[in-house]
Amino acid sequence: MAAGLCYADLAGMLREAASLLQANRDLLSQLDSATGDGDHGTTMSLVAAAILESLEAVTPTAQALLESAGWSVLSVDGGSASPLVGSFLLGMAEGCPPSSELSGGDLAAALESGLAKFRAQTPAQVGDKTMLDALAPAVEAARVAASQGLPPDRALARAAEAARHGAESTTSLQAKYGRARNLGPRSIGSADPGAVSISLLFRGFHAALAANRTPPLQER
Amino acid sequence: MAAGLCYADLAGMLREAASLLQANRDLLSQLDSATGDGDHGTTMSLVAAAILESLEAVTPTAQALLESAGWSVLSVDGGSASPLVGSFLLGMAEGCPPSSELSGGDLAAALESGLAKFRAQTPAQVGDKTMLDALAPAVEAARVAASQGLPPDRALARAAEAARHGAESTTSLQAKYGRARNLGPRSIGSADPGAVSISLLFRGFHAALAANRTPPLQER
Amino acid sequence: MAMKKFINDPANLTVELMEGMALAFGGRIRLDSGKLVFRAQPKPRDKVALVTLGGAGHEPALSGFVGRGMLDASVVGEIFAAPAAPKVFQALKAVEREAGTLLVVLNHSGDVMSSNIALEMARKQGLHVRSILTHEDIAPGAGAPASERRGLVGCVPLYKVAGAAAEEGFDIDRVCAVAERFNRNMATLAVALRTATHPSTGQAIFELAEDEMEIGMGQHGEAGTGSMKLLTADETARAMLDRLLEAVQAKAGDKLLVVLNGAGATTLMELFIVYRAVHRILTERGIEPVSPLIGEYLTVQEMAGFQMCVARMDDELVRLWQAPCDTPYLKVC
Amino acid sequence: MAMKKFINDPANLTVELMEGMALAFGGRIRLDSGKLVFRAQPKPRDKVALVTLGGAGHEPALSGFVGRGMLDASVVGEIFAAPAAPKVFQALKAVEREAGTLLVVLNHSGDVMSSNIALEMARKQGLHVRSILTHEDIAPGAGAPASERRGLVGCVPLYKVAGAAAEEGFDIDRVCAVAERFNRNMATLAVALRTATHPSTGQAIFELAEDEMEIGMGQHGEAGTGSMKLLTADETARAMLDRLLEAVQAKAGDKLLVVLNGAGATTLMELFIVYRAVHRILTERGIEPVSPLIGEYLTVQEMAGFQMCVARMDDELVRLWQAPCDTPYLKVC
Ligand SMILES: Nc1ncnc2c1ncn2[C@@H]1O[C@H](COP(=O)(O)OP(=O)(O)O)[C@@H](O)[C@H]1O
Ligand SMILES: Nc1ncnc2c1ncn2[C@@H]1O[C@H](COP(=O)(O)OP(=O)(O)O)[C@@H](O)[C@H]1O
Ligand SMILES: [Mg+2]
Ligand SMILES: [Mg+2]
Ligand SMILES: [Mg+2]
Ligand SMILES: [Mg+2]
Repeated sequence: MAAGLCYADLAGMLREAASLLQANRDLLSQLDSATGDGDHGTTMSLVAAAILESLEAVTPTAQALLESAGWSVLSVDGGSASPLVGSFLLGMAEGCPPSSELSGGDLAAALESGLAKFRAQTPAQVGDKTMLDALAPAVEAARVAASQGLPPDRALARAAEAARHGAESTTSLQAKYGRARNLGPRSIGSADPGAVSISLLFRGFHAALAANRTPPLQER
Repeated sequence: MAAGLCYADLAGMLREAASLLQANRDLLSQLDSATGDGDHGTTMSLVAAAILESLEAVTPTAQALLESAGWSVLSVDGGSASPLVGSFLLGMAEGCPPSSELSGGDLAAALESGLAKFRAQTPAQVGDKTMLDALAPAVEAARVAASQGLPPDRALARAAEAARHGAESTTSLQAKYGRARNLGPRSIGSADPGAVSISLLFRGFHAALAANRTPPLQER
Repeated sequence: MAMKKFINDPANLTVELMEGMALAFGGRIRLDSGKLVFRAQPKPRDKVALVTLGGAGHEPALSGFVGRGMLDASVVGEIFAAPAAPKVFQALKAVEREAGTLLVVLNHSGDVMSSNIALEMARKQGLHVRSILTHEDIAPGAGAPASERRGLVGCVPLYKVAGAAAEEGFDIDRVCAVAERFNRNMATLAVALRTATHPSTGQAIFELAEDEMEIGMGQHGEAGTGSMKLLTADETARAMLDRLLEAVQAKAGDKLLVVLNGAGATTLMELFIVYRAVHRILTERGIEPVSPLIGEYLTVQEMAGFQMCVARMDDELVRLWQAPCDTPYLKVC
Repeated sequence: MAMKKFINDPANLTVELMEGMALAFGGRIRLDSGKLVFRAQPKPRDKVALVTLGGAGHEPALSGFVGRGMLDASVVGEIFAAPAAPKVFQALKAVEREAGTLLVVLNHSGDVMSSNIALEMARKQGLHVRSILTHEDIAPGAGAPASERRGLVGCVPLYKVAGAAAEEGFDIDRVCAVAERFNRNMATLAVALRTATHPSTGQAIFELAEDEMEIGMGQHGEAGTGSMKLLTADETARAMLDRLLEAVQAKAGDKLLVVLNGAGATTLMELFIVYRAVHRILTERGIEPVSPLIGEYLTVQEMAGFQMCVARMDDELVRLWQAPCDTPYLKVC
C-alpha cells in the first residue's frame, strides 16, 4: 500500500489547484459569458487567491488547513462559486480525520463529506448542468478507488478523470440552476463554467501528487 | 410707379416664405448640427406652420395679419428662433401703416420697425454670425430701394439678394451669440442657420411677388 | 484596456464607490469593514431590524435605501456578485435584537447560498432572524416555481412596506406577514434595448441587434425569453402590463402599485411616456393606481431598458407604502 | 427611422412625457395647457412665488422640482428648446401675487429672449415680477462675461435655497438677495464621454472618439472647449475641481456645496467614485463639504458624462439648502 497524504501533500494539492484555476481565468469567464454573467473566471481567481492566502498561515493539521481554506473561500464576495466551493472545502475538513496522514479511505471520506455539504447548499442534482456534474462523479470515483484499496494519488487520478468527463458532459445539458437557467434550451452547447472549475480543482489535486511522486504507469 | 402691396400680396409673401422654410427643414437642421444643437430646421418648420396657421384666420388689415403672424410665431416653443422671428414680424406690424396698400416706403418702414424690435431682443451686432447678418443688410437694401422710389417687389428683390449675401458671409465668421458661441473659433466654416432662415424668408417674400407679376428683367 | 467610464482601477470599484457613498451621506449612513452599510442613527432596539444583501453595480440599490423607514443594514458584494456569507452574518450580528431581524434576500443563487450559510451561523448563535426571498420575475412564466424566478426591483418597495411596518413597531410576525403579503402580490418584468459594459471586465454584458428589444432580461446581462422587434412605448407598456396584471390577477376595483425602474441609460422622459400608457390601461380596466415610483432604483450600469413591477395593494400596504421614510435615495416626506 | 428609445411619435414627446409626469404625481403637481406645471396645493399668496422655464428632454429638470420648498411653477418648452414667451407670461400671471414672483432663467438665448418678452408683458400688466439669470458655466473661462456663460445644473440648488427662503416668508428683496448670493458664488463644469440621441431627430447630438472625453460640454450637445484623452475618475475630478475652486475662490475654512449631476448614462457608481476623489481633495485643502447632491437632476438624454457644480456657502445658505422640501425629484425630510 502506497503512502498516505501528509500535511504538505494537502497544501501542495490546494496550491496546485489554485494555480490551475488562476491560469484558466479567461477560459472560465468566457464560458460564463456564454451562459451566465461572465464573471466566473474573476470569481474563481479570487477563490484561488483565498486558498493561496490560507496556505500562508500556519495551521496545525490537515483538517485545520482545509477548514481555513474553506473559510477563506467562503469569505470571498463571489456570487455562487464561493459558497459552493467554500462549503465543499469546509465539508472536507469536517470529514477529515485528525490523523497526521490520510489514507485513500480517509481522503474518500473527506471528499464525501465535502460533497454532502455542497449538496446542502443547493437542490441541484447531477444532470442539472452545475458544478455537481463534475463533483459527484469525482467523489464517487475516489470512493470506489478507496474501496478497492487504492492510495490517494491513484484515487485522485481517477477522480480527476471523472471530473473532466463530468464537466464535458455538461455541454449537452440544459441548465436548471444558476443564472444559466434563464436561458432555457439556449444554455445547451456550452460547458458549465462551474463544472469546469471543479474539474480543474481535481486536476490540480492530482497533478500536485503526480509531480511529487513517480507517476503510476497505468494512469495517463 | 408700380402697384403697392395689398393684403393678398402680404399673405402670399408670408405663405411663400413659410413653404420655403419648410422645404429647407433638413438643410437648416444640418447647419445647426454643425454649430448648435441641430434643431433649427425643426423649429423653423414650427415657425412656418404658425405663420401658415395665422393665414387661415381672417384678419382685417395687413397690419393685423402681421401682428397675428408675429404672435403665432412668438407662441412657438422654439428656442431662439421663435422670439427673434416673432419679434421681427411683430415689429413689422407696429411699423406698418393702416392703409390698404403698402408703398415701397411703407414696406421699408415696416421692415425697419421689425429690425428694431429684433434688435431689442439681442445685443448681437452685424458680424456676430446670427440672423442679423442677413436681416440688417436686407432691411437696409429695402430702405435704399424705397428711397430711390422703387416699388415693393423691386425692393424685396434687392432685400432678398442682400439677405443671401449676408447669410453667405456668416460662413467665415466666428459666432458671438447663441449656442454656436461655445464653439469659439471652431464655429468658423459653416453658415449660421438662423441667417440662412432669414435669407429664405426674404427669398420667399420676393418669390411670392415675382410669381404674381411679370418678373423685372434687370433682376435674376 | 480603457473603458469609457469614470473609474480608476477596475479591481477597486466596489471599495471606492462605497467610500464615496459613505462620504457623501456621512451623517446618515455608516460604512463598516468596507462593505457593510448601517444607519448612522440606529433604529431603537425594540423594533424589528431589516437587513438585505446583494452585489454592487446596481446603485443606488441596495445600500441607497438604508435609513429611517427602510433598511437597517445592507451587505454589499462585488460588482454583480453576492457578498460572502460571513459578512452577512456579521451584519445580522451587528443589528442583533430581541425584537428580531428580517433578512430580505433576492433570488439569485449566490445571494441565496450566502444567506443560507449566514442564517445557519446566526441560528447557531441564537440570533432571532427570519428571512424572506423575493422572486417576482415572471419572465419564466407566472406559474414557474418560485425557485426559478429572479428577484428584481420588487425588493425596493418591499423594503419600504416592511420597513414602515418595523418603524411603526410591528412585531416580527407582523413585519414578516406584511412582507410576505407584498411578496405574494407583486410581479416584475424587465425589458432591455441596449447592453451595458461590465465595469470590471470592460465587456458588453449581452448583445441585441439595432432593431431589437428583449423582454424578460435579468439584471446582470442574463438573457430573457428571446429578442423581438422594437415596439413603441405604448406597445411595450401594454405587452408588459398585460402579463403582469395577469400574474397578480389584478381586477377592476383593485389598487395597484407600479414601479418603473430605469436600468441606467433609459431616460425619465421615456419612463414618463411609458407611465402615461400604463396609467391609461389601468384606468381603462378600472384598476386604481397608487402613487407610483418612477426613476432609477436598481440599475444595471448603463443598460438601456427598464423594469416594470406591479403589486396588488390592500389598505394597510398602501398606508405603509405612503408612510414617511428618509434614506439617501428614497424619501417620503 | 426606428430610434432605440421607448417613445411613440417623436413629434409628441413633450406632450406625452408631461402627461405621464402629471399622472404619476397627480396629487402633487397640476398640468395646465399641456406645458405649465403648478403645485397642486399652491403656496400661500403672502409668500414669494418662484417660477422657471426651460426646454424638455432634461428630466427630471425642471418640472420635477415643482413643490413645497422649491418651485411654484415651471414652463416647459420643446425638446431642448425654450418655451414661448406667451406661456411664460401665462405662468407669471397664474401665480401673480402682491408678495412678488421671482423668475429664474438659465442663460440660453431662447430662454432669455422668451423671458424678456414675458417680463415686458408682465410689467405692462403691473405684475410684481423680478428675475435672475443663472450663468455658472465656467467652460469659457471664469472671467468671461456673464452673457457668455451658460446656465447649467446650478439652477437646481438655486431653486432650493431661494425656494426655502420664500417658504420661510422672506420678502421678495431677501429672496432675490439669497438667490443672487448663491448665483454669484457658484460655478459648474460639464464633462462628456459619449453622445446621446436627440429624441426628435434620432441623430447623435455630437461626436467623441472612443478614447476621448470633453470637458466644458453644454447640455444640448453644444461642444465644450475641445476633446482630450480619457482620464481616470480621480484625474477627472481633480481637473474639474481645480478650475471650479479657483472660479469661486474657495479657500480653507470655506463651506462648499458640491452637486454631481449625472448626464444620463453615467452610473451612480461612477459618481460615487468621483465624489470620493472630490471629498478627499476638499479635505486636503481644508474646505468643508456641505451635504452634497449626487444623482440625475438635469439630464441630457442618455449622454454619458456629468456636471460638477460647486457653491461657496455661508451659514444662511447652508440652512436654506438643508431646509425641508418635498418635490417629485428632490426631497429633504
Ligand atoms: N444553484 C446552484 N446550484 C449549483 N451550482 C450552481 C448554482 N448556481 C450556480 N452554480 C454554479 O456556479 C457557476 C457560476 O458561478 P459564478 O459565475 O461564479 O457565479 P454567478 O452565477 O453568481 O455569477 C455555474 O456555472 C454553476 O456551476
Ligand atoms: N442671442 C442671439 N442673438 C441673435 N441671434 C441668435 C441668438 N441666439 C441664437 N440666434 C440665432 O438663432 C439661430 C439658432 O436658432 P435655433 O437653433 O432655432 O435656436 P436654439 O439655438 O435655441 O436651438 C442661430 O443660428 C442664430 O442665428
Ligand atoms: Mg457568473
Ligand atoms: Mg438650435
Ligand atoms: Mg456573478
Ligand atoms: Mg434648440
